[in-house]
Amino acid sequence: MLTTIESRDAVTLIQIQEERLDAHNSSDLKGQMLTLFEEGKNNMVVDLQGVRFVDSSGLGALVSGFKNASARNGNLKLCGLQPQVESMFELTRLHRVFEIFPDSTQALDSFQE
Amino acid sequence: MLTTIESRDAVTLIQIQEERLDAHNSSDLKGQMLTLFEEGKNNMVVDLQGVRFVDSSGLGALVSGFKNASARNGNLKLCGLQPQVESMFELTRLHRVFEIFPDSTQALDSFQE
Amino acid sequence: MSESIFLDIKIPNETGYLRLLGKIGEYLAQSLESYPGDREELAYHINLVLTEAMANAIQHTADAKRSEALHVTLRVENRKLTIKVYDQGQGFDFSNLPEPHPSCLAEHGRGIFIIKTLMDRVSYRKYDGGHVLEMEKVLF
Amino acid sequence: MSESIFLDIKIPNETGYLRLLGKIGEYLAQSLESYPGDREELAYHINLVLTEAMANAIQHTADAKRSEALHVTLRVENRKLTIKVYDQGQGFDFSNLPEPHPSCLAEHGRGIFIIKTLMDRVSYRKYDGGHVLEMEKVLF
Ligand SMILES: Nc1ncnc2c1ncn2[C@@H]1O[C@H](COP(=O)(O)OP(=O)(O)O)[C@@H](O)[C@H]1O
Ligand SMILES: Nc1ncnc2c1ncn2[C@@H]1O[C@H](COP(=O)(O)OP(=O)(O)O)[C@@H](O)[C@H]1O
Repeated sequence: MLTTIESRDAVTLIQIQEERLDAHNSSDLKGQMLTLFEEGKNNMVVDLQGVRFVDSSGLGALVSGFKNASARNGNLKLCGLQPQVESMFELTRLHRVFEIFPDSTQALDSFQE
Repeated sequence: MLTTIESRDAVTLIQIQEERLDAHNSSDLKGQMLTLFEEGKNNMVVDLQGVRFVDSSGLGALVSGFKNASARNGNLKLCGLQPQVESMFELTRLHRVFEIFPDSTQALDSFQE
Repeated sequence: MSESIFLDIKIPNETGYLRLLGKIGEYLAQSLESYPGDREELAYHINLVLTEAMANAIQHTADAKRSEALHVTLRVENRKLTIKVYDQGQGFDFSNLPEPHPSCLAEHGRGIFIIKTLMDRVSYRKYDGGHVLEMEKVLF
Repeated sequence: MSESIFLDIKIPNETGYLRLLGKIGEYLAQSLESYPGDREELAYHINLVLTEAMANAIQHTADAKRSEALHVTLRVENRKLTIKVYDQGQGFDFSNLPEPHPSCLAEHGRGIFIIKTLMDRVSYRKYDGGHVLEMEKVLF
């Protein structure tokens, strides 16, 4: 799972550099997020700009990250959802669980408020 | 076969708007070129910029146009070859038959000389 | 009648091949010129249900069968697309699976729900020592 | 051993399906992670030889067989890709086909030459009332 990980103030930005987020690589993403939690990084933005396809295990990895962040009094927010990816969140009603932003700037800024 | 056909002075520019030029649509291209020859348009540039894939029947259609143009004291030149398409001309040695230009401006200009 | 297509596919029982099969399903859907709906959306959905069904089949393969191929078929006939994904596991109670709750934060349990939502008919039954998940999409 | 893939495909005997099969071949090649060469080039070549072989099979189908499916198989095994394209025509003399002359301006006659150039082994033989063109590419 190719990702770019950057810190901006107290927020970590994870950009996913894979076209597909599926049962083949979702556990790797979960692992990368766990490492960040263990380093005390409890506020995250996951940028899905480059992702064209997500399956239920990809959604599961994001839910796992969200629960971990919440349990540590942090938050995990999403941005950059392509239309087909967005429709997956609607289908599974997960768009009501996550805070979702158009782009990473807006998602990062939202932590300042 | 989707094409854009424009006249520039005495030269006709045919831009092929298909990703594939193969046995499914090459006879259509041949037909479109024949119509132009019948209208007395004997100088042509075929712009392959948008074409990612060409098979032997696509090459055959271009050879047919070249022969028709030559027989009428005209010429048929090519431009915009993508690397994979160019390699097909080399494989079949047809790069020695056609005058090939990087883009349509240069191909059209070559008729002025 | 003329738009009749049949693909019979055997690949290694590994998640690394989900993409290849998903893409094949996607292209198959994109080539269905007589489909009156949104072909790009259909293509995404076929990619997705194939991925979900194969991921389940791979995950639940009995250890003794792990080196055997994963078997998938796709058929277009009489304006209907039928996908079959065969597994070699212990099976599960397909009809009594709980639906995921809207506000549920479970990490698992959305795959079959997605398949049932996107396809017109889905069944699961014993087949030849394993099982087959059969999914149908009406194309008109 | 593990990278063993088998696709058995039946499509309508029409040039409109060349693209679908070409794309499937392309994706199959792109997914061959153990191939040490240029995978994008391999993908183009597989797309191409499939297109050439299927176009010939379609063109030379006997009239009485026109409504039957076109049959193609792709197999990856022991680091070798084998493609078979079945035709239902009168066949031709594969070994004595003239090579196209470099300066030749013929409109036809480059398909088999391309296949022979790009693949490692090509054969053509009778099979079950028709013929099969078998093309092999070594993957290491
Ligand atoms: N092919 C299968 N073989 C055995 N059990 C399966 C299979 N497919 C699904 N299941 C069972 O159904 C449950 C729900 O599957 P699914 O909705 O895909 O969610 P998930 O796979 O994320 O748990 C699984 O947890 C598993 O118990
Ligand atoms: N499947 C086939 N059945 C019968 N004849 C064939 C078949 N494939 C090729 N041929 C013969 O071989 C010749 C050369 O084929 P090819 O190199 O593909 O060029 P083209 O198809 O452009 O003529 C064809 O003209 C045809 O006579």
